[in-house]
Amino acid sequence: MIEINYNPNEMLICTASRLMSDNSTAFIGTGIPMLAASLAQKMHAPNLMTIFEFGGMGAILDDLPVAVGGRRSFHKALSALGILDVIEMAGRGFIEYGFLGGAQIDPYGNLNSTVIGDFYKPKVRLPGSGGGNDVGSHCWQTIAIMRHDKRRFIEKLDFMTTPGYLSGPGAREAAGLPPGTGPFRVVTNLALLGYHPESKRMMLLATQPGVSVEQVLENTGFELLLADEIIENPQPSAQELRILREEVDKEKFYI
Amino acid sequence: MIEINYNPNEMLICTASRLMSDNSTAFIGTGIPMLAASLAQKMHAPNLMTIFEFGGMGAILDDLPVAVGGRRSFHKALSALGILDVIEMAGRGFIEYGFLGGAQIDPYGNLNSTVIGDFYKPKVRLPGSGGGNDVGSHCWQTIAIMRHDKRRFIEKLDFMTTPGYLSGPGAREAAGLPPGTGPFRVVTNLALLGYHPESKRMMLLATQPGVSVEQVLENTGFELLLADEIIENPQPSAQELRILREEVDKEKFYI
Amino acid sequence: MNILEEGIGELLQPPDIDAFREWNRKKNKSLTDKRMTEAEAVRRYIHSGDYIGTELYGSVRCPMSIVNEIVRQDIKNLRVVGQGVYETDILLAAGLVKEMDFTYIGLELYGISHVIRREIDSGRLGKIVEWSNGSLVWRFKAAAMGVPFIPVRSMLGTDTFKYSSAKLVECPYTGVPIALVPALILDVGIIHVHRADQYGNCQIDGISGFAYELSRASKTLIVSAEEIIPTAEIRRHPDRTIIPYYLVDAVVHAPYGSHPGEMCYLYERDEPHIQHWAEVSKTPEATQEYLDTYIYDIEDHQEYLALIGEERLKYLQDIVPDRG
Amino acid sequence: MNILEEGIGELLQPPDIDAFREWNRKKNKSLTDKRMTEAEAVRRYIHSGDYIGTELYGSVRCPMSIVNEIVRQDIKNLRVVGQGVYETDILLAAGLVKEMDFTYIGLELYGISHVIRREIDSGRLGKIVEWSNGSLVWRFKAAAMGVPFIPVRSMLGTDTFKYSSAKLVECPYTGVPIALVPALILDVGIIHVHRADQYGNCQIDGISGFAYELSRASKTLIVSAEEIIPTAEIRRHPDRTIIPYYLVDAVVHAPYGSHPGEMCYLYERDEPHIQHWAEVSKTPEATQEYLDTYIYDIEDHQEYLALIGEERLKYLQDIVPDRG
Repeated sequence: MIEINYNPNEMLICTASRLMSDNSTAFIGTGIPMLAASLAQKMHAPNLMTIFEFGGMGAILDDLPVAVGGRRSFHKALSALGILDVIEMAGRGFIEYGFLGGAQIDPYGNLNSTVIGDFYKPKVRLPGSGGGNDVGSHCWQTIAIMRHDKRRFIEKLDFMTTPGYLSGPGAREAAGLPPGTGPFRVVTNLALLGYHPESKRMMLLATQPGVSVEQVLENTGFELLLADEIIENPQPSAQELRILREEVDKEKFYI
Repeated sequence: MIEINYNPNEMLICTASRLMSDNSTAFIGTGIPMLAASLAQKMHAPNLMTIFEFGGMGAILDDLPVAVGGRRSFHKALSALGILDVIEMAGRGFIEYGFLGGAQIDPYGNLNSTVIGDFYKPKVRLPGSGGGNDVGSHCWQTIAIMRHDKRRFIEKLDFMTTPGYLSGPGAREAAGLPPGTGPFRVVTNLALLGYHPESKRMMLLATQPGVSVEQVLENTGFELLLADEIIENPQPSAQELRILREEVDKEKFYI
Repeated sequence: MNILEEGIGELLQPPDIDAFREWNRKKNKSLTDKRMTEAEAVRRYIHSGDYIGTELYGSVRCPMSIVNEIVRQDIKNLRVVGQGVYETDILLAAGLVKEMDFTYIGLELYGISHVIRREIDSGRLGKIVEWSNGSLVWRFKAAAMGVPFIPVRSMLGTDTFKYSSAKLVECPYTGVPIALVPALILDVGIIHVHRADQYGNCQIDGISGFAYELSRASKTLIVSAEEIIPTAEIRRHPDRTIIPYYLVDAVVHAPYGSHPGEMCYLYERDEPHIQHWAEVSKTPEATQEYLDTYIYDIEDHQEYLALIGEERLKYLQDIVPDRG
Repeated sequence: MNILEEGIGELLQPPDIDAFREWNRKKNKSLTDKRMTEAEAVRRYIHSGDYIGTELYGSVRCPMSIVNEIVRQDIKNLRVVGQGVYETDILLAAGLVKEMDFTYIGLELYGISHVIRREIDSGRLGKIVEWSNGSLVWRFKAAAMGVPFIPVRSMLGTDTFKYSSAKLVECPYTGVPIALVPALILDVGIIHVHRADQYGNCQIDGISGFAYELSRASKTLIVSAEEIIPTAEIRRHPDRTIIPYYLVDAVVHAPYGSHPGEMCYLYERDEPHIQHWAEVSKTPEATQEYLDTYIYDIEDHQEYLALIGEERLKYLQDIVPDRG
């Protein structure tokens, strides 16, 4: 076996990228999702339909977008209208995957990107919802991309910006959110996580290469369910790494 | 005095045209309003901002529009988007005049363009509201253009398609219609009519040349108020007639 | 929500946004060649009893080649959202329309529709629910947004409201009465455009009428286009794509597809033809003869164009004026 | 209307549609030359305490020449609708913002805003009301429609709802809970476009972000444009006029008006400049120095461009790739 050198960030991007299937529609937020989408288009999903918040739809990600409204987000796109068109597209159920980030996540996949500490006297004022809440409300399956530690994976959020499963089974529907929607995966530097089909609580599905289940549990601030079989994610392939480094982020914005 | 030959239709068009002031915004329906708007642009109101229902705004009426969505309705226009943009423009209070037609009108300026007879078993099925109700609801001042006879000017409509003053003073506001809006003038082959500022009932302001007040009253199926001073409208000028015949309706669609 | 008043019109198509979402989720998102003939598009996608809408404004950009094919295939019991002119008249004349959400059916400068009265009298057109044009486009917009209703200040205080299925409520922010209209989801939308690629990415020149909203309110969308263009051309001007491919199920190449209506910048209205219809539609016999000549006895749109004649079509192009 | 739940956020700008209508009625509808300098536009139209919004998406098509002039004229106590990046950061850094309807303030890939925390701590930024991007554009849309509210399925069940001024009601058609958000009417909207004529008819290339809705939700609208074009050119392509003249109060010619942001098809982002701001905005001292250098010590946008330098600006043009 050939030893391959890569950093945890690269592993994270590859894991997210592998979740993006060809011919599916995916709402792409700033940062890692952009890298993952570009990698996916160049690897296994040439017709991944990327949707960027301010109007770009079906872009070819020759150059890595650095802003969700930049021209790279609608480069050679199929359609480039406004934010309302994108939000409405999600509202009508046309967007399968929504890739999201956040500063905190709870066992039900709810996300905080608004404040750390008290709302009126915050320790840290975060960027806010932006399109996050809309994506979490309307896309069929949301995928959160997070750094994995105890301050971020917590039992109770300081502020619930974006809905996951709210307080548990049935809560989304009771709140009026579209039936059948909700969190699908969480991708971190340590693991790939999903949700228990009944309890809707977060569940460990796979660890990143070289990471133990114990490490994941230690870095999670709430009780994590374990899948019956927990696999180890495959390492980034040499091809993934080459494309990621030489083609996706050739300007070295992220990596 | 030179004798000028013209038909009642031409008189009607000239009367409507004179109501269109330069630099005002006017919603133009099919038929007479198109002729009047074209004449106004060529006479006294070169910057009359014509608004056509399906998106055309600020067109130069070189050729007479024959359909509210035809290319003549946005020929050399300033803007040509969709119907929603136009309806919203009216909704936000940007359209001063709305020119409307109808098969029946009542003393409060309410209009019927839906059915003659019973709704479910109509004697005549008319074209329906189209944009009429929207114009009557949202434009500041509506101007109805009608043929004047007892079957059309009636006490009680078979169907109220488009709101005038509804049942009288305060009724529009009570119904939720925007304050300050309502019928302004009625232009007919016999007369120019307005509304009493308090009672909101229709009032005779002027007769067409050669028409007596009695003739107007005889052809009106309800009690008509009379203005303190009832003038006679000036005849079409030679210039108006020439432009109308040679430039406005050069294809002889209407005249 | 406290309802002050309700229209008595039947809700012909319930605003079931969640079912609409499920439907849209299953729609094909891949770039698939969707080109097909009128005959195939209509056979596959329009069925007896469907709730349909043709997008147009006056006799402009009418999807006539598709409408004629519906008549040819004799698809009955249609429920139709009726902001229509010549094309809806044709469907009515063929006796295919059972129910209507209605705002305007007429022949513009040629006045009222003659066939609608016959269809009401015959009992074939059994239900008419009233709306205004603004209310209809807002109903489409609500569906496009993915919400079950939208507030409007049209129809208030009138019989148009009474015979609609709108509801009157008190605005929770301002306290004034306001109408709510239900989202309108079409089984099939039909739109004629200037250009489309094989996947259904569409461009329209000039005013866009109801196109944006109706395309997004349709479960199935049939597009006919004057011209099929390469996708590379779409990608060079993505800000011109008013209808993106994922909304579209069938792409039909239809030059002069709006005839006898106009297509701005390409060809003008065929005024004598429309006048002819206004005249013959006055009697059932002449109507039938018209339908025979221009639809039933004709194989397809190509044969229709041959019947109209190259010279006439060329003339309609030639009289298009310069943009200014 | 039966309200199930209400957000506790204050309604910073009430949805008074009737007052908005009265205002719009009085707006000038004639074709008037509205060209003026940044200084004049800001002096005439933006006042202490005004509720303003800058239209942009990320560091793209930002109306920076106008924002810089607001800072130069030191117009305080602004109430701001905040979907913003660099430009809102600048207003906050200059201590001009008192209240915000908030959805996103950050520096995109450079992370959180450093100045907002200082403004909250200082007490100058006294009120923040939460929303999502979707809710904000729908709030603009409601104002554009001329209705006091609009239903949305965003924010439901979250603290974003709780700290907003949305209301939860039961849908009268489907019975499910749905959020209503109030129309958002701006005192002043500020938009940067590719091209405008002297009257304010505007064209935008590429995605249009919030432009359609925000322009129609503004009582006063300041437009800056890369290029001023003849009205005849507008009239040749009226379907490109996303913002018609009647909405616009001031037209400012501003080449490179979005710098350091990008303007698609014209010039790219000035990445080092944005990085520089992300760095210096970490401390009050360096922030002040930045504001001095690029705004306070500068006369106008021409001088700003001279400071950035012709070579740099040329480079940002040169790296724009082909459309494909």
